Amino acid sequence: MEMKTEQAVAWIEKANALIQSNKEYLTELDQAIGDGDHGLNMSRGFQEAEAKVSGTDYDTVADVFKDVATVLMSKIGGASGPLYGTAFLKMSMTVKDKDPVTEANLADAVEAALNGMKQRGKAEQGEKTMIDVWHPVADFLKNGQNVQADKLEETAERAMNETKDIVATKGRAAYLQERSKGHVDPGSTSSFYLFQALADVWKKGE
Amino acid sequence: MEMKTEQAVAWIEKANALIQSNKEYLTELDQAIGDGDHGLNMSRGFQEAEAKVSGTDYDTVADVFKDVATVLMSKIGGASGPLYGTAFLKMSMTVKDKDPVTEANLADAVEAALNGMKQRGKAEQGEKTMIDVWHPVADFLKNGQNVQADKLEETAERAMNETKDIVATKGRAAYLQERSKGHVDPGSTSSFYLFQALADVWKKGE
Amino acid sequence: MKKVINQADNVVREMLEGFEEAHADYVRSLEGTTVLLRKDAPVTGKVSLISGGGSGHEPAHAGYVGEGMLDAAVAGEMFTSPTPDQVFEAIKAANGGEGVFLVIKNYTGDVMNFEMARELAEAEGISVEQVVVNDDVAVEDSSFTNGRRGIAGTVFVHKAAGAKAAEGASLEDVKKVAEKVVANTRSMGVALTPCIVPGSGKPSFTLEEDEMEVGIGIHGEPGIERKKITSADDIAEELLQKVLQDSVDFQGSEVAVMVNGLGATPASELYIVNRYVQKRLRDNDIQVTHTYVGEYMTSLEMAGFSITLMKVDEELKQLLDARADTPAFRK
Amino acid sequence: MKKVINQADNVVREMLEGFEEAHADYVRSLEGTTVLLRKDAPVTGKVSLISGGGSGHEPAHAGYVGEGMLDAAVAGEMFTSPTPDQVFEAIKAANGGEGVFLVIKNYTGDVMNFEMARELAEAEGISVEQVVVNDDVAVEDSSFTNGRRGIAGTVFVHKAAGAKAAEGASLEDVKKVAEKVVANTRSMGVALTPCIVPGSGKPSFTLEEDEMEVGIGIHGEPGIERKKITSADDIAEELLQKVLQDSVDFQGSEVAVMVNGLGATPASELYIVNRYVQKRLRDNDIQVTHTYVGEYMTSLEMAGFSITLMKVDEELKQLLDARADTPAFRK
Ligand SMILES: Nc1ncnc2c1ncn2[C@@H]1O[C@H](COP(=O)(O)OP(=O)(O)O)[C@@H](O)[C@H]1O
Ligand SMILES: Nc1ncnc2c1ncn2[C@@H]1O[C@H](COP(=O)(O)OP(=O)(O)O)[C@@H](O)[C@H]1O
Ligand SMILES: [Mg+2]
Ligand SMILES: [Mg+2]
Ligand SMILES: [Mg+2]
Ligand SMILES: [Mg+2]
Repeated sequence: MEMKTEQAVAWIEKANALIQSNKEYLTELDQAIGDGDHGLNMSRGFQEAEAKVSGTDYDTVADVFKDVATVLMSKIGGASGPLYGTAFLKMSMTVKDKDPVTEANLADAVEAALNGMKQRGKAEQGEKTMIDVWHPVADFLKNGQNVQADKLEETAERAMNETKDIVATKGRAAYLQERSKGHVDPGSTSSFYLFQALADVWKKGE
Repeated sequence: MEMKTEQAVAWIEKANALIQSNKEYLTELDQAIGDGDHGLNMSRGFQEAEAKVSGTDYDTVADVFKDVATVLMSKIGGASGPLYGTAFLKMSMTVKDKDPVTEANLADAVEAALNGMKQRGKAEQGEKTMIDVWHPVADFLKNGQNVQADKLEETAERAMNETKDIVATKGRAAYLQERSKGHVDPGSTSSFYLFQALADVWKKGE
Repeated sequence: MKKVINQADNVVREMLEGFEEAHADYVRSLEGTTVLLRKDAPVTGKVSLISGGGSGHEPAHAGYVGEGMLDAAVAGEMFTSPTPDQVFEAIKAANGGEGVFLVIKNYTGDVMNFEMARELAEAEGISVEQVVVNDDVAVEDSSFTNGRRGIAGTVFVHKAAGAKAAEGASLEDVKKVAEKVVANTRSMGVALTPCIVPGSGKPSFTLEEDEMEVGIGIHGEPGIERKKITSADDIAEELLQKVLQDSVDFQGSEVAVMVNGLGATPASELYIVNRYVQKRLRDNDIQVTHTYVGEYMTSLEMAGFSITLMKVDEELKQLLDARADTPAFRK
Repeated sequence: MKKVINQADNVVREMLEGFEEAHADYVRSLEGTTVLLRKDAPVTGKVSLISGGGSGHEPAHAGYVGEGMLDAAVAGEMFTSPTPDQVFEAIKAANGGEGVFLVIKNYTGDVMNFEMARELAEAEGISVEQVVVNDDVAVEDSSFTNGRRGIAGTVFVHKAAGAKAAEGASLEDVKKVAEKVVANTRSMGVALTPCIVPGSGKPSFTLEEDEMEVGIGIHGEPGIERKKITSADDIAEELLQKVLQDSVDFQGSEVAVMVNGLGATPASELYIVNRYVQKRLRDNDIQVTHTYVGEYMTSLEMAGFSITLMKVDEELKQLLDARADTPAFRK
């Protein structure tokens, strides 16, 4: 796939659709091991992000990502706001001047996003955070030649599900210690939706 | 019946027993149309009154009543404290120097109590307060020659039950206006126990 | 019953002990009583103010003991007026020689117990005056009944009459101010949940998930009307209308406003109510000079709130502005 | 969900509006933001203090804006850290030229958002320093995790660092005091009921009638351990033990105590807890110099409380005694 501004916008639209329809589920997940606002936060942020990018004419994918970053950063709040904001900011910086954005560019962008998030949140893989989804997805994109959209979605989904067995050491769930086990991480779930949406756009562009 | 100090003390003991075993019921009645403390108030007051009179040697019935008045006044609180306190104070004053206390003396005492309570609480008969029990009982005692204990109890019981249909115009139940209808008045119920106890002592003395 | 208590019978005593320890720079207890006195009581050269009533309304009334407000507070059992002997002890201990003024909320029990105490005090030659607060407009006033309840508006009496006393006013003048407050103050409340008296352990009434009791008192008594819960603005409007349509003509005048939490309602919700109240009064040409939002007169852990308006003149404004330094009210 | 609100989405905005109207003599809002500033901000000649966090903890943090405490408070959505742009606006508006000091509660979200704001401000040449408050001993501290939560002890930081700033101390010295408070403050809480975030409408967890959650935070997160409710004294003892056995050695020292209500617990119960705490500390040769009982850092309508101890030295005692004049804290 090659990503143009249409695809970038479609990604955000699709991601928003998934988040809105899973808003309550995300909140439930966050009630179990967090403070019960993740669905509200993501819904608020992506609603605004979609409204922004759907209503704007863009020259480059980098510009789309930059706007998404700004909106998420100023609308989500909590832990996920700065993280998703950082992710899109780093992606925007990475794909600057790339038009169209190739698969290789996207792989670089996701890796940059991952690194930015790790730096911002000081979490490593295996701590039961959204990093646990971004990490394998970044690896998958980097290693794959001609990656398949389905595989991308599968990778993210598996990673999300694997957070269930982890004892959290970062984020609010860490306060629960052993009691955090047995629940899927909310942020990993919203990250899964993001990559599910990407896979969807990808398929259409294939 | 003639009342000596033994009977006076027995009256309070019996009244206390009835109140303790109906404490929850009195509170329930007060929850329906008041503030839910009548059982607690009466239980606290009569517990102390019984403890006081059971542990004291008395020369006269008037002294028993005086102690009961003082304890009730300083232990019950709320609306019923000053009223029951006043009742026993007036009874004590009325039977001063009467030994033994005759039925006629007791009739005078209850009438004095009623008048004292009416003055203190500014309620008349028919306002859904304990006055609605004291009034017919006072009448009954005054008019009867050789009154029977059973009839005394019946009179008090009927009067208590009749408070159910009244719309309160005094006490907390008055705030409920029409909604106060359909519930027996808590203070009338505790007053019924008092006269039930008196009837009981009376029967034993007959 | 979910309560942080030890034995139900000890709640009032232990609460008073904990209160005294928390606020030892303001109050001291009167040995063997449920009275909390100003630390420096009796204060000479001024009329002494005493209030009290059943417990369960914290911070009322001990929270208002201090400079510019009360000289003593008398606590009864939960929702039960204190007895005459306790009030009498408070009167004797607080009396600084200029007379004692009693602030009584209009409940049969409170009125009777305080008046009996007053009789005892007068028999000992102490000058005592009183005011009976009846700000709650929920029930129509009527000369056949014991009249209206005293609720959150009582705090305005403490503040204004307390400030007047602090100025060195006579017992008569303190009474005049208190009566002016009572004549110009109207309140109305609503409950979203009942409360539980520790000794009884049962809720005072039950409400469905979507119901509220309008016209609630502060003792867990049922209100005037049970309704479906509506929006904050609609509920505030309903209470305000009752207050505004009552016998005080607030139109075009200046008012002090109190949005009082009954216990469990978060401050955030009280502020949302306040937002509406301010807007509504502004739109109706009523000028708010003083606003108080918080828990001033509670009903244990009841969720709900009341709205109080007091029409103010220059004297009342100045008395509200006067210095007060108590655990629960400072100016 | 029984709440006095209009639309869930508007709760924070409407609450802030109602707050500003109630406390217009203390605060003003910063147009287009969720920031409440000291009315006279920016105050020149002193370091400016800013705190904030998710809403739902009222009176924190806007209630502490005023003389001797905060210069600005930034409100996020319910239980959600405010975003960097809001904090950045607060920094710019509050900065009086001597630098800005951020009081951050230790939650990943708060730390990230405030730090990003700090980066934005530093890029514009504003000196910014910060402290991260982590007084909650419920969870063992560990370098592998994000550490402990900041809860009610945060108010001691506002008070002490605020007083230091009011003295005209440098940014560096304000920071030192804040760090001293953090190093010497430990808290632990318990919940009897959950709370409900308006937007979600569902309780954060469920508890049986006889259960409590020990080691609760202030965001409706489940606690550390679910237990049967015991007596007030036993619960207080359990929390106190955790606090006393933590890394601050309180033995033989002087302390400030805070018994903080989480929302629905009546003041009477907090005083009952305070009674035990004072007795227990006295019996253990720990001298209480300052006591604060009330709702300082809440969790919406949660029933429960926390106990905070701060070991104090001469400097901290003097800073606690210094003048403070804010809507929710006066000295
Ligand atoms: N340090 C961290 N690094 C990466 N992700 C994190 C970190 N802390 C938390 N998260 C993610 O954020 C999610 C929670 O987001 P959200 O509920 O919106 O914020 P908050 O925890 O502030 O309420 C968690 O499920 C987790 O995936
Ligand atoms: N004015 C009055 N005159 C006579 N009895 C009254 C009056 N007001 C209330 N009562 C009686 O007092 C009872 C309530 O007593 P109690 O619950 O102990 O006091 P409170 O109403 O102060 O809580 C009522 O049921 C009623 O019988
Ligand atoms: Mg969350
Ligand atoms: Mg009662
Ligand atoms: Mg009562
Ligand atoms: Mg959150």
